[in-house]
Amino acid sequence: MTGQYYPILLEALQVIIVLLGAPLLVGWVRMVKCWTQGRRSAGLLQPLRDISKFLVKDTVLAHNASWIFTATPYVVFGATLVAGAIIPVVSADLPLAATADIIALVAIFAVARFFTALAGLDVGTAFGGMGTSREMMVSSLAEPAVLMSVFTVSLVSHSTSLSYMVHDITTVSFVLRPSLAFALLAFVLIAIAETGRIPVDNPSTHLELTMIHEAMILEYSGRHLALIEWASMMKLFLFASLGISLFMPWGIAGIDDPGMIPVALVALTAKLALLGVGLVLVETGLSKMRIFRVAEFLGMAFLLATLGMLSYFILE
Amino acid sequence: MPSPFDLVSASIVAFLFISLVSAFLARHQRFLVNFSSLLSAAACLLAATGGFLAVLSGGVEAFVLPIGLPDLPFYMRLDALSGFFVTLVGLLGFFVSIYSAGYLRGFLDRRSVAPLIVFCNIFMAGMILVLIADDAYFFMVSWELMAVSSFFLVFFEDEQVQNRRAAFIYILIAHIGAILILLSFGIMAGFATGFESFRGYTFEAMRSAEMPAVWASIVFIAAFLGFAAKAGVIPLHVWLPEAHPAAPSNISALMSGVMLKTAIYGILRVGFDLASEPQWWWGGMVLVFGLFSAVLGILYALMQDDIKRLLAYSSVENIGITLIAVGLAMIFAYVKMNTLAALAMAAALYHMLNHAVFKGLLFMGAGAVLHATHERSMEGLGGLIHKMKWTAPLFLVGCLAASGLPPFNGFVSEWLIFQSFLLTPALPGRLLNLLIPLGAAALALAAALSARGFVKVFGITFLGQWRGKAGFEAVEVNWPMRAAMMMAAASCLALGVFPTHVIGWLDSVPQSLVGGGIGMTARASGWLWLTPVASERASYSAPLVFFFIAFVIGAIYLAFKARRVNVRRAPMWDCGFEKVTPRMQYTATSMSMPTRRIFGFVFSIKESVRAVARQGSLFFPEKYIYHLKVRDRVWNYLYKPVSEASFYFARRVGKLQHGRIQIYLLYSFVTLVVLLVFA
Amino acid sequence: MDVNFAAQINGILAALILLTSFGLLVQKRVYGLLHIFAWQGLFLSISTAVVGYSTGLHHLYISALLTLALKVFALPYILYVLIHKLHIHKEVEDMVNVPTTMLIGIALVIFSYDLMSPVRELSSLVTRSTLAVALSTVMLGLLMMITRKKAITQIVGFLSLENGLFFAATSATYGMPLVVELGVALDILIAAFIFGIFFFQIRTTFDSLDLKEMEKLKEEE
Amino acid sequence: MTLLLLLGTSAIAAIVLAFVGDRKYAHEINIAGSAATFVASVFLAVEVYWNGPMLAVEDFFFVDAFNVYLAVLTAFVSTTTAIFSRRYMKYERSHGRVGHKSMRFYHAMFQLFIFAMLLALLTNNVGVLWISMELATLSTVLLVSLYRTPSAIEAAWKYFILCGVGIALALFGTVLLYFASEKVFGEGSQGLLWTNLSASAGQLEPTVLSLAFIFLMVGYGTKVGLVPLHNWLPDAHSEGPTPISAVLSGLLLNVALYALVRCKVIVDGATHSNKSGYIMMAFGLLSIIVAAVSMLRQKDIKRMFAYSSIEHMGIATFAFGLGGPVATFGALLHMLVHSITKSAIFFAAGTASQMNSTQDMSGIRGLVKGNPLVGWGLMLGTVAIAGVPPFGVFTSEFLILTAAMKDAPYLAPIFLLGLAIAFAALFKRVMPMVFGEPAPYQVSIKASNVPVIAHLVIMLVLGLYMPVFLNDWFHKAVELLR
Repeated sequence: MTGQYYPILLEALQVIIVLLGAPLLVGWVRMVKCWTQGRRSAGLLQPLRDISKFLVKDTVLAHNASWIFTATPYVVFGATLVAGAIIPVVSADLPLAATADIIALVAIFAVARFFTALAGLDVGTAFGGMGTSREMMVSSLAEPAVLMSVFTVSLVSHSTSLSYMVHDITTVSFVLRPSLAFALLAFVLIAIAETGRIPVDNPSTHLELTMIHEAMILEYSGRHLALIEWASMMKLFLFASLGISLFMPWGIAGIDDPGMIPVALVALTAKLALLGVGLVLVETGLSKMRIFRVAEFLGMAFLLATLGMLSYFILE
Repeated sequence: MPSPFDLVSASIVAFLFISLVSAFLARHQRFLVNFSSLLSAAACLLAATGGFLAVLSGGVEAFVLPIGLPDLPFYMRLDALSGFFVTLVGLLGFFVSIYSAGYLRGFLDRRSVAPLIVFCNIFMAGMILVLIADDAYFFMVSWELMAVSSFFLVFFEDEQVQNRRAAFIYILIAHIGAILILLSFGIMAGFATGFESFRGYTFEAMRSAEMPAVWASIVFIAAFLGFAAKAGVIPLHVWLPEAHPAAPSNISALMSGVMLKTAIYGILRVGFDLASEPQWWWGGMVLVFGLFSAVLGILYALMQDDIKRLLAYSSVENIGITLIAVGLAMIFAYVKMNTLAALAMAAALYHMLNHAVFKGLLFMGAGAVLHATHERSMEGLGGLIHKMKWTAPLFLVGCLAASGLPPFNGFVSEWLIFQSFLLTPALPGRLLNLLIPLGAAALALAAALSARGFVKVFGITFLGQWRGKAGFEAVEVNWPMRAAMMMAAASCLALGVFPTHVIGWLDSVPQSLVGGGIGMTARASGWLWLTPVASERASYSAPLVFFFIAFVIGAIYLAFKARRVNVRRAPMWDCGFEKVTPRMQYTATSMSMPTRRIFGFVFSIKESVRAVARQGSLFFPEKYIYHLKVRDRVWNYLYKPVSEASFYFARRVGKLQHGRIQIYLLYSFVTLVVLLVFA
Repeated sequence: MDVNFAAQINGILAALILLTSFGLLVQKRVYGLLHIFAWQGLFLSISTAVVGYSTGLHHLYISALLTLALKVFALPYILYVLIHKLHIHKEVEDMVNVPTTMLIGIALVIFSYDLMSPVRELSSLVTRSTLAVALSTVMLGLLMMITRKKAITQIVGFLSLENGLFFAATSATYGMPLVVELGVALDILIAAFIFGIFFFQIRTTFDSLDLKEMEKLKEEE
Repeated sequence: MTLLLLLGTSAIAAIVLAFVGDRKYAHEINIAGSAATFVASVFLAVEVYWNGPMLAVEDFFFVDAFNVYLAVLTAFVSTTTAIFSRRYMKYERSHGRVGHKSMRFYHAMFQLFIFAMLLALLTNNVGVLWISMELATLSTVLLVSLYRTPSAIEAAWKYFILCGVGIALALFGTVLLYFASEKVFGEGSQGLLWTNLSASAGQLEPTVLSLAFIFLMVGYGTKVGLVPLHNWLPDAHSEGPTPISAVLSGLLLNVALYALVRCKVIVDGATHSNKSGYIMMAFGLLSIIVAAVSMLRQKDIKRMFAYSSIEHMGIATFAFGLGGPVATFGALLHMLVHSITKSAIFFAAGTASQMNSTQDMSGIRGLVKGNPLVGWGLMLGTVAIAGVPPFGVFTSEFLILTAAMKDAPYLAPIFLLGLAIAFAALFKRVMPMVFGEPAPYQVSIKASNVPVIAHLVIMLVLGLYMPVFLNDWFHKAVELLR
């Protein structure tokens, strides 16, 4: 009798996890970072508090901000949330997973970025333009790379539909493959770039020479800013969980066994926590690159991903 | 109930009639504009319906027009393939005709629009004739008819020298292409039976012609290069970025939207239908050309600051993408994987359809901007979104579609192409196996870069603040133009949201060419879900994605409505630096600067900064002058040497004409002696 | 007079014609040219007459007379008058060196002899051997036109070339049909008038008959 | 009967005009004469079309499908040229470029020229063919130098000398021909009748004939304007008055080619080989390439189109050399369409250079604005001559090309290269002349546009629809020539 509601419940659960998990993950990362740097942290919930604060604040728009500027936050948030409703986080048979396969997923993120970039240009400050230009440079190199690395996985799993990929990798065909190794490495590099972390971008800076993402959203305030911030947190969360479900999906609930879901939740939390720690280590270990080193960085990622695909065709 | 062929031929007659009448109505310009646009819109509808029905039924209709040479009448044939392209021509032609009704008004008091209308209708007729021609002679006639009429259209505004230059380059390359096509037809006709009695020229005879593999390959290469010259495949693309900006915008829309496709039609016709003995490397060659065109095309596009040039280069890219799919289809067809071949071909066709629509939309939008501001360079534009309340969103739709973003149509076809890459099994032949991943990589790169390019176009042109002449007020364009753009935008969305129907419709084309189809499997799990092969391989539901994004946005919007905070306007944040002027915005050039840095090796870049010193002061110059020139490397590597060589040869030959009569007599004398000795 | 004798006479005349055309090739003086040319015409007409006599083809007499009238009297006279009118009788042109011209000429004679030998075998006519001479006369005329620098000498060369043709016609084929003969003669007459007009035009526009003046029309560098 | 009428008309017209050629109504007489000739030729054509080939005046004339259509063409083009020359020469006259005597001379010689060509076409006697060819040359020599400018005289002189020498060599060839035929037919004019020669070509002596062909080739080839014998052609075309340029390249070259082809038929019949064909192909290709390349650097408008005539004659020669039904059909068609198109172009070019009072192409600009008919006439004529459909030249080139592709695939690329270069040259030069802003010194003059329009319409029709009788003629001619 819960049978026909099961998919809906699952989807709802997923969306809630994404919505709430994202700020928590960011909070966790910041917390660990404070610890490693010997500072007192603002606590796990600080990002949530920020968001709720922004939501009630007044909104200020520049004089010549057009409807693009006001629409962008909604579009970005909507796209990211839909992406969140597609990536299997706790269970492989996510009903909406079939609506968009991995290529569509990348494209949905691209939509969000497209509008962010336009918003950056809309007001007509030098900062916005700079941010847009840099962001588009990064993305135009990162996007193909991410596509290539996920292609490798989908070649291995003979599918581009996420849930089948996850299912396939957990159950059927996982052997240690060189192609997957390349793909994973590439994916990590790109995930860092895409989510705007050090060494590519620094989410917590407003120095015009270094910032990329922040430069685009510089003019935002109030609830618009809230939506954008939240969306970017979700993006981090989603890339993390995407990596998890593509490269280390064990413990995720397989096709129709609801029983596994609690386990899956625990596993997910553990993995994310670990990833967070790893991320912090990277970010404290490295320093941000000069902007044109980023190109080389991403070029390398692209190369790795292509190598992965090549090696699938040649070696396997 | 008229048959599809009747409709199509009726449309052709209509076009020729319009052009004929317009030639005599040159006195009544204003009437002429409305009349011709209306009629040609109707004719386009006829053609589109005919083509649509032809594809739907998948049948073949043949007809012989008893003119031309008595022994070589005009053979015509309308099958699924021709039908598809006729639909393309009709559809975009319809939009453009309505657009023209508004656009041509801009010329009214400046110059006579009669030639434009006359040649435009001949152009349309020529394109459709090319598609339904069924013998080499008639094909060449219509092909050149198309080329020449468009040549006259390109330099409709003939005062500017650069327009004439563009037209010259265009017609020259087009003619060389035509000669190559003729070469391949000639070889096929030569091998066909009944050459002596003029019967060998029919495509029917060519299909059944038996020829050795070497000749077959020569046929295909010649045809491919010939058509590639028309399609603007790199390195034969140089005419394209010259001709499109030169031509009036409605014409550039047609040229880029459908004329390039007729070349692809030719490649398909020869590669899948006429040429016997296909070789494994044909597909590979097409694929490689496609890859280069896709990546280089978009890279060149990124460097442009003239909207129409940029769009033209992006057409090069999209033709490349189409060729990638075509190449895949040929490869699959060679190894007899009919379903995959059908998938790739469907992707190719779909992409052509999409490109026709969105590129048409974009060129119409560019035309609107030109119409409103008389400024082609983005550096002189900006902030138009506040002035052109309708054009801006419509143009944005075009940009989204062109960048391959869901839920718009560009994405679907790219998705299909990616699918056919990912479904590729291990192929016989190491080279092909290497090609597949590289192809996928290049395609992904091109897709991402095109997004970058269109952010630039829209952002610089419509967003920010006005960069042009102070005090200039752009005004929104008139209704017909808006209406045309709206329809185009709507079809961009429709094509993006209901892919299953489209694929079901065009399925008869791959059926007839590669003997396989994906119409059934694509709709296996309902029209909502596009599943090219099987739902567990890949699935995409455009309607749902569209719906969910819309739903989330709506939900948040309502949630915010429920508890509203007050929104106030303020001057933009100037970092405390008081005098922020529009000149401080990012420009098109500065936007694309990172790409110049990263991919600089692709272009030949001349960059210089010059300081104009202020008298009296050593340190603070009056101003800095930045000069940038980015050119195709192809010019220096391919075209300059050829032309220089021919002129050198011409000088040498000119020496023969020495002027001394004794020398001339000597020529005759020597000729005589030589002949007497050797013959 | 029996056929062989006629053939011998003809042979001698052929030799003389060849000699005269060599003479034309090397003659510098304008009047000299005219005289030699006239001599050539004379030999030509005699040989025509001889052939006609020996073979009893009487229309050859007519063409012999035509030749006599045109080539021996009319044309040299016209030229003489022209030269007198245009005051170019003193014009003596410098030649591109004579020995080379002579050598080339001899080479041409050998060449045309070699060329005509197969044809010779085919023919049954007594005069067949003179075909080679005719061809060499043509060739030499052409050579003269190539090497000379004055309009007048070119014309003379052209006319001696025509002589060669006539000689070929008579010697090789006992003359063309009368229609053709007359037509050809007429053409030559017209040609003569035309170059007459030309000399005046050229003289009046370039005030010299030197061909160096007429090298303007060419592909400019 | 019609035949004599045909020849007589032009002859009489010539004589009449020799006396009244400078009167005001001389132009009209000229037109009337040509028109009458045209009508007569049409009647003749109809006769031949129904009754087949015919011999007349004890075999002196021979009319078959091959030469009758050329005769009609000649008469037609001469008529339109006469119409064109009416206003053209009036303008020249009023601007004092030609005097009284010259006008008389001009008209007389024009008709004489037509007569000579018709005679050359219709006669059955190879010797008379030669004579009339010579006559055609002589009658035009002084027309080329009509303007008495130094360059005109120089051009005429070169024309005279080169063609004289060439034609002389042709005579030598004819003598050899007679030499060979005499053994078969004995003494007398029987031996020079083309009908006899072609009928019993098998018995003629191969060695002599192949020798003869070389002389005929060089001789008539000079008049066809084949490279490297072509040097008189650009000069003569560029310096003579435009109507003469039109008929020279529209008609004279055709007639010379006709003579050559007639001789080729005999020779091939004797030698049983296509050696002559190969020679013609070689000449054709050389002409195409050299002419096309030369066009790239021309400055004088008429000179450029003269080179284009060389190119097209090369194409036709190449096609005749190629042989085979398709190629020969194409060649015949090409002779027709080339002469019609090229004369139209010369008309337009002449008017254009009158408007701008220069033949230098850099000085001619914006014709469309100055005089749309002339501008579009020149543009469309160029489009047509460049071998672009739907004009007739494309049809013939298409057939020739495909035939070349079949029979000589290794020569076809050279051929195509030539076409491409010629195309580039033509468009590069003509576009600036036709479009853009007109030059300040450009005057609009009363030009007769009827001929141009008529020719272009004919070309258009021929490109889209070829009448059946023409097709039959060509097929008959093809039969004759194989």
